[in-house]
Amino acid sequence: MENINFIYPEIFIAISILGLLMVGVFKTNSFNLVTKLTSFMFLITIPIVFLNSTVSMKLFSNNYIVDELSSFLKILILGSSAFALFFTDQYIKKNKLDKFEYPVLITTAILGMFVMVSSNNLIGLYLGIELQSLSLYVLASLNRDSTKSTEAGVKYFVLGALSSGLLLYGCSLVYGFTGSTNYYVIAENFSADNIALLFGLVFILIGLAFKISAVPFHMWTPDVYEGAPTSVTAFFALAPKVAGFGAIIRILYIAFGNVFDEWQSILIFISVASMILGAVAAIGQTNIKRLMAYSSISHMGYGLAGLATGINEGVTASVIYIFLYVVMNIGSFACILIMKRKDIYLENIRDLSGLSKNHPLVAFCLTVMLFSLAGIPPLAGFFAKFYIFMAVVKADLIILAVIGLVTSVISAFYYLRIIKIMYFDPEQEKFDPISSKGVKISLALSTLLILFYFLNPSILNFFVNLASKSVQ
Amino acid sequence: MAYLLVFLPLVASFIVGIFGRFLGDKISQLITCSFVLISSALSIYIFSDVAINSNTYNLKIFNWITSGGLVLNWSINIDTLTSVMLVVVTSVSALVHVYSVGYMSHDPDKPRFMSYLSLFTFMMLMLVTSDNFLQLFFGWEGVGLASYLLIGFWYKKPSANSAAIKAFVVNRVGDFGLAIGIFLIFKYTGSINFVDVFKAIPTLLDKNISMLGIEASLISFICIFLFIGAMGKSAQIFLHTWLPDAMEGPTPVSALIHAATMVTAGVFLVVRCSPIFEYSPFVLNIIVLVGATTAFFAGTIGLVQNDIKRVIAYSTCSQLGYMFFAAGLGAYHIAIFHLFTHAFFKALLFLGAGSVIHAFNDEQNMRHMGGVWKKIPYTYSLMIIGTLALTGFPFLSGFFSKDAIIETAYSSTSFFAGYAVTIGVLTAFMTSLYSWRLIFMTFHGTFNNKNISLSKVHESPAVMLVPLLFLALGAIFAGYAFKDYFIGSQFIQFWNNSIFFLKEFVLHHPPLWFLLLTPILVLLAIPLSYYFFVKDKKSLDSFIEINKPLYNFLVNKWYFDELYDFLFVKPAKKIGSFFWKIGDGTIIDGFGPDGLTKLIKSVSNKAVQFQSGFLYHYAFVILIGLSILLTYMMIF
Amino acid sequence: MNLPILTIITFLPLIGVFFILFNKGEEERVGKISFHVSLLTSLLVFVLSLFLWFSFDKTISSFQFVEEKKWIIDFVKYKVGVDGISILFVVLTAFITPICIVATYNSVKFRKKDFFIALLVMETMMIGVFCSLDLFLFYLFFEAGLIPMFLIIGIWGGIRRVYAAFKFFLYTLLGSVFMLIAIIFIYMQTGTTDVEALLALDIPVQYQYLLWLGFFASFAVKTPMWPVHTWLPDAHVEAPTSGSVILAAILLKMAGYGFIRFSLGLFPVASDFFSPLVFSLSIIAIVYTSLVALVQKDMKKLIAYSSVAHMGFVTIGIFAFNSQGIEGSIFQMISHGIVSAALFLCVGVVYDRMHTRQISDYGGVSNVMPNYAIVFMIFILASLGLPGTSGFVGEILVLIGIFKTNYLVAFFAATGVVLSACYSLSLYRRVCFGEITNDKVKALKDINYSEFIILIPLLILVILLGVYPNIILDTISTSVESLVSVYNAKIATFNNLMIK
Amino acid sequence: MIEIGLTHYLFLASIIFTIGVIGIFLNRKNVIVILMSVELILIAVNINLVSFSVYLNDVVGQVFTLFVLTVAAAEAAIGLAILVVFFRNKGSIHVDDINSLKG
Amino acid sequence: MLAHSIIFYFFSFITIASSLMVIASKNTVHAVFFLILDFVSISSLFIMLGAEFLGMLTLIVYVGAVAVLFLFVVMMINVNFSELKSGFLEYIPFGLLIGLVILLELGMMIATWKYKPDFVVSNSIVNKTITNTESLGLVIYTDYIFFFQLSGFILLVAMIGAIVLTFRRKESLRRQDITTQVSRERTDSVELIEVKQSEGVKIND
Repeated sequence: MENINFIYPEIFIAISILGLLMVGVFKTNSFNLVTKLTSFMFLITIPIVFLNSTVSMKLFSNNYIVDELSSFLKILILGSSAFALFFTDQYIKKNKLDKFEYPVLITTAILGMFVMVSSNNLIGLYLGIELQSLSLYVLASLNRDSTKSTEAGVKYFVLGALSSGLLLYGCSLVYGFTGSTNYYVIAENFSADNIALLFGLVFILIGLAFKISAVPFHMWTPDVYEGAPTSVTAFFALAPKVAGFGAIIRILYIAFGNVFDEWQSILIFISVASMILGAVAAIGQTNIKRLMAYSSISHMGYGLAGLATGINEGVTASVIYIFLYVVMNIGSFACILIMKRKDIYLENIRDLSGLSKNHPLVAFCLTVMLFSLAGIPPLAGFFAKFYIFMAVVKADLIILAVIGLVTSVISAFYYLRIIKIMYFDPEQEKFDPISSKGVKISLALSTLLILFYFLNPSILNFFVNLASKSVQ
Repeated sequence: MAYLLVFLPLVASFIVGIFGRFLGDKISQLITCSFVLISSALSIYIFSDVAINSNTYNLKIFNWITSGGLVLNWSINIDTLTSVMLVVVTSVSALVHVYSVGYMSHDPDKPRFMSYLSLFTFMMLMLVTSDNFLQLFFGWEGVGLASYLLIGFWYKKPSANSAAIKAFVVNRVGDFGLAIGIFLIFKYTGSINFVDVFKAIPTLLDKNISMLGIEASLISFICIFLFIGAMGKSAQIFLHTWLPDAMEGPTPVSALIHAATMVTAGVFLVVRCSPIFEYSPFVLNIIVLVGATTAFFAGTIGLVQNDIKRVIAYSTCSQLGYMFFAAGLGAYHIAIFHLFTHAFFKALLFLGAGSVIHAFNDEQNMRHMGGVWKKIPYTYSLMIIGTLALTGFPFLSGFFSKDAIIETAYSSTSFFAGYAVTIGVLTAFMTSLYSWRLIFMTFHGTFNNKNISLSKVHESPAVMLVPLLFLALGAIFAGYAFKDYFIGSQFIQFWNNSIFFLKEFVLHHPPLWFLLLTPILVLLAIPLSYYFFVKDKKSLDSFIEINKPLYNFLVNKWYFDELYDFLFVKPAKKIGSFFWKIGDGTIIDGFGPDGLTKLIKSVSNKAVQFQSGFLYHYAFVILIGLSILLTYMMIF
Repeated sequence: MNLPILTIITFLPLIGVFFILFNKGEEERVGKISFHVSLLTSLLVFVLSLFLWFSFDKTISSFQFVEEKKWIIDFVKYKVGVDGISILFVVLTAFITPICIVATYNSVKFRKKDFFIALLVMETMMIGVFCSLDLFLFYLFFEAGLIPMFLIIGIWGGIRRVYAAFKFFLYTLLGSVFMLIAIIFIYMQTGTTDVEALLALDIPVQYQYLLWLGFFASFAVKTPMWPVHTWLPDAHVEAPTSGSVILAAILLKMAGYGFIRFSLGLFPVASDFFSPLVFSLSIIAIVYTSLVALVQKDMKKLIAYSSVAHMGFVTIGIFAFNSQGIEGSIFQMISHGIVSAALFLCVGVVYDRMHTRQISDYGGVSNVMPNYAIVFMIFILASLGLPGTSGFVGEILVLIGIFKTNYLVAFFAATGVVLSACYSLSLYRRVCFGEITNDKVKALKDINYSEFIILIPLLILVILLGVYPNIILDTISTSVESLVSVYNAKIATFNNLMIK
Repeated sequence: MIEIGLTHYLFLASIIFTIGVIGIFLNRKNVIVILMSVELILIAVNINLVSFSVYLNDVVGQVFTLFVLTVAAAEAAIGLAILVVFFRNKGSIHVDDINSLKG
Repeated sequence: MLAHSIIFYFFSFITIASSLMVIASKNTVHAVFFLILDFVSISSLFIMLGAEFLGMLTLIVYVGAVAVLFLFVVMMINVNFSELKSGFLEYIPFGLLIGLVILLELGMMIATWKYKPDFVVSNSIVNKTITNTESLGLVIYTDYIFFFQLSGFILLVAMIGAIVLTFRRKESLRRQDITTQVSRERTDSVELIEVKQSEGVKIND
């Protein structure tokens, strides 16, 4: 029990959840207060996590691990969630979502994500995923008077339940044929000639791929992104992906580390499919949230491509990719939250028409984001892709690199289309003035980071390298 | 001095071209005329200096291109050949400048015209004074440019514009050959300076190369390509089509460029490169063949043309043919001599024609002239002199040079010599025939013009007639005066190594009957044409009626224009359109960017349809994915 | 050299951007201030680049003014430097940009501030491409230039600007990604992306072929070579005048520069192996696009197609592998940079007045715009390679060079010379000559002061370079000679190996 | 066949799992049935886990099952809550009606 | 042994049959009942296996909570059964194919599997001397305490979720407001009025 301090962040969050609930229940109209407290709590948790960021500690008989990787991802999760709360305040109020459960559910989801990235045990993984997912199901249908929102909830829930069923089946197989749910023991007892274990691996991978919406387990993504309230969508696009990646890295590289050859081809398949579908299907979209969904699908493809290399550089590249992906999405969603006319939030890409004249600064920021998402140098998104392809080429997967780069060209097409609409098309009525400080600050910060990342593009590598070494 | 000589016209052109509109017509004309006159005076001085003192020299202006082994300079190279050309160029040019003052008096763009003329003069000087092939090429294309500008001087006339472009493009085809020749020379000799090249050529005699599937000696290839260049510039058959059309330009231009100077550049090139050509008897034969054929062919067309300038143009073509076959027979000096004399009388003819046109208020069709010899006596008499000189009337300048050529042909042992003699004599007869036809149709017979009454036809002003006078003097005396220098017994000393003879040039004097044959034919032609074109036109008409196909063939200039239009112009445009619409539009874009975009969009639509919104479809996809992966794991 | 002059030259325009960015207020005033600031910046860059040129040591072939800093740890350095080959492109870029800025002042009517920003960013990227001595840095600048150009075409372009901008962007991007893979692969094989180190190194022959193709994909699109040239006419036609100028004058040159520096320098064996491919594509480009140019109805499209043909000469010259060819190519690129820029400016002059680019709408322009006609004529002549203009020197050197290697290629290429006369002159004739048929033409005013100002330097350069090309040839010769000798040595060793 | 071993239980589990999978394909009218199919899959999982646990002589499998039970209950609660909310909006839980989001 | 087999096959048959009925029955209510039957037979199997705690738990949680919840919702949401039938078989071939593939593969997997005894020994070997429940407790509250707590949070989320989604404050309903009740003071509700004689009190209501 002397190691309890290493799970202080989790304990702190758990206690906060209860505390926040209390506040929420006993104080009427407590949304503002709870939100503030939650943000504050996130801010406090970050340094707590940071304190443990340089240690590697195994807890609960090796079932829970706190190391550089988990700390890095946890900070990323916290940071992105803080932004997701921070810049959506106006939106939430306008759409009557200002229930105190909102921040509480986000916090419980975060607790689940923490467990996902730290767990070294299939049980922990499953529980983490479920804690996260259950919160997200509720969040997706939070706007309970809206058909779209509840439909998104239904779809997300049904498919999510199915995918956890598959994940569980995989867990049961792996458990049965290795005799343990602990990753280390699994790794020791895993033999590649046992087909049952490989099946278990497939089932588990499917469950995780569903969570990060990789093709062909992505079908929920566009619908849920569109249907859920924008504030929730923004959150969906950020933290869960980080957690999903954390879980995948840990299970693949620790539990299944010595059957790399077996899962590499699966991962390549999923990655290629995601890149292609994400790039192709986004082209005809008119709803910007839907488009972001497809965009995130293709980005997950790139992230997985890094993992498919099976080398340290690949993991590093993937983690950096996820980091920059999160930053870019913060910026993009901040822009989406600006799309408001006469107090009604808009989601159609057409509504951006002529933005560059009415709101040149916003248009500039969004342009930076989009070019970065498309991977055009010298913006950060380019470096993210670049590191991925470095690793991919190093692992002799040149075909994968070629496919990835070609799809990045295809996906550039729809990013460019948005830029075209903003810059080349005739102007429309102005958007409402941006009253939310959160949006402004998030947008400014993310734009600056993306824009000037090239000044020191290796700034993250050191930390992330350290982190990715911890799973080797 | 040579600097002054060469660059004065450029300076004049430059000043007038840029500031002409501010200086006004008078000053512009003054500047250009005086500058070119000065340089013509200088050229005469240099000619005498070179001819008498054998004072050849090479002035390096500055280094032009240095690239790897390629080093060449802007330079002024003076030797006998150059000095002869200088005299021809500057003097004719000066006279044309002066003449233009009068001829262009009604034109609003006088400074521009004068500027172009001076520019041309400069380019021509660069051409003749070059000590390397590339500067020669510079001048070569430069005169082409000036010719283009001057032909298209009346840019409002569509015909003038197309003629100008045609001239430039056809010349470029020739230049293409010249350029290839230069490349060959550089590739194998490592230099394109005349001196070095000529030194290196004898070492390359045995070298055979294969190009375009043909294997032949290197020298032949070089020569043939150089000759193609010469053909383009000198309007030899196949590349002649631009010259008659070039008559769309103002008449002084025709006189200067398309009679006296530029078109002779081809001859100059062959003569200048005599150290190369001499080693390729094969190409020399071809030159004879082409030259003779051109002489004949242009003569036949000249017989039936009705445009006064075109007649003279075909005559020029024909005379250039003479020069070429002279050169091809190895009689370079005679070719140059003919060039020299031809410059005077042909310029005279052109300017005279210009004077006639002027008199008729810009009428060029001979059918609408006639019966005015009394109204414009000076022009008439000067034209007569020109015609006599051209036809080789005894003891006028044309007589000496042309007969020398025919004699050379007679005495030559060349393969095509017999052909050349026959053609030479026949063409001399034709020349006389059409020249007199021109005179008779223009000045005699009945007055046929409907636009202007006979009384309004007027003599040209003095400023036009004086240059004519000078040229007439040249036409009469140049042959006799310079015969000894150019082709006389001392010609080797005179040319002073600027022309290379592999074997000693000997001229066997032909028998007397042959010497008399040509003058007799020429004289015979005068009454003949008088009969046909003045006296009894009906018999001519019936003659034409009988030989209608032949007549049409000749009137339509052997259908060369139509042939080229069919072979090159139309296909080029069709292929261009095809490449553009089908090649770029349908194939490249259709299968490339546009096609890909379409494909991706349709795939995108499919993918989006897949996202049907139905929950169970989504579940299917997951389960199908599962079964695929499981099967994959099972099998592999 | 303590002063990081190359970095200053490269990034100075961005400082200009910074100043422009913080201008607010009335559109008119902001446009004016932006104009002055950007003009000042670009002129400063030009002066600095001239200074660079003068202090450049022509007698040594190695890179000069080299700066090196750590950038991406353990991997990529920020390394810039110039040699005889690249310095002139830097100067050219610095020279063309102020001209574009001045030209913009008249032709761009709205959002001037943004336009100047885009132009200056563009300048940084372009100079960066020519300066960078690291493959990765090169790629970065090479690609980044797409963004401002995309916006320039898309915002200020013509009717089909969206199509053109997309085509330009995606085409180029698709080409370049292969180069990126090749760069990564090179790094994996050799452990460095430093150009200087790579040039000294021998990349294993078995890799060279694919790597060469990777680079080729990018450069071929950018050059553009047949059959991936179709973006160029569209981009040119739709781009605003100064966009076309930048595109023609500099962007296309990046590829030629890339061929010389990377294809030849890094993969000599592959270059040798693939030269027939380049030759055939270039010949097709020359003949094909010349014929296409012949039937064009749009002025800019005609010039665009002629650019493709001219760039065909450049690629041919480069792959002639001798000093005349390569020097000719460089010269041709610089000359084409000036001439095509000038031609587009000339088209822009009448376009600003008439708002049509259809050749048939013009005719008889010389009647009302005599000065314009003269200037236009000179550039047309330079474009068709008349001796005495800069166009000639490049073409003739290329042809001389290639004739040494492969006479047949020279043969076909030379037909381009004839064809270029056809389409150039017919363009000129249809625009400037003839009677005035369109009433609008009658009302045209001759070129004004500012147009004069921008055309005159180009005019002078065209003539100067034609008459005294050694200004350029002097600078490049040492570097080219050493490039050629290194190349030949590498090929020789390879052949020896093959024989053994 | 007589001797009941682990494999029997595993086969039973796989059969139920397959039935669950087929159930998803089979019934397209009612979301609840799909949910019940998912429950079938969970049953299969539980059988697997418990039988493994017993045959491995390792109690963790049963612990896992316990957690699965817990989660299943929670999942059912939330899932049905979401269904109810959806039903309130739409007046139906037919699968065919859940398709306002697509494309 | 035989008894064991017979019981196993019996319950297996019921399990499979009722599973089939779950997915095949027309009436959703029936389906839920078959699901319950399924749970019951499974729990019997568990008990047979010796996992009696889980067997009981399955009954309590699945039957008592989950299935009832299903039933509740099914009843609440009035499903039109007549529509259920249409399109029933549309995807059946496809579903059977996929199901068959999966079943075949799983079967092969199980059939080819050989038990490997050389496992690394995990730390939770069942102690035969203590009961199933006790041994579970020994593991859950030590190594898995963290996850156990987490499952508590999952239930909490379920609760929050269910409330936040379905709970509606209806204004027409009277509710107990504890705060008002507690903070109620005498002065708020009781008023002392001096009643004048023979006038009565007017209660303003």
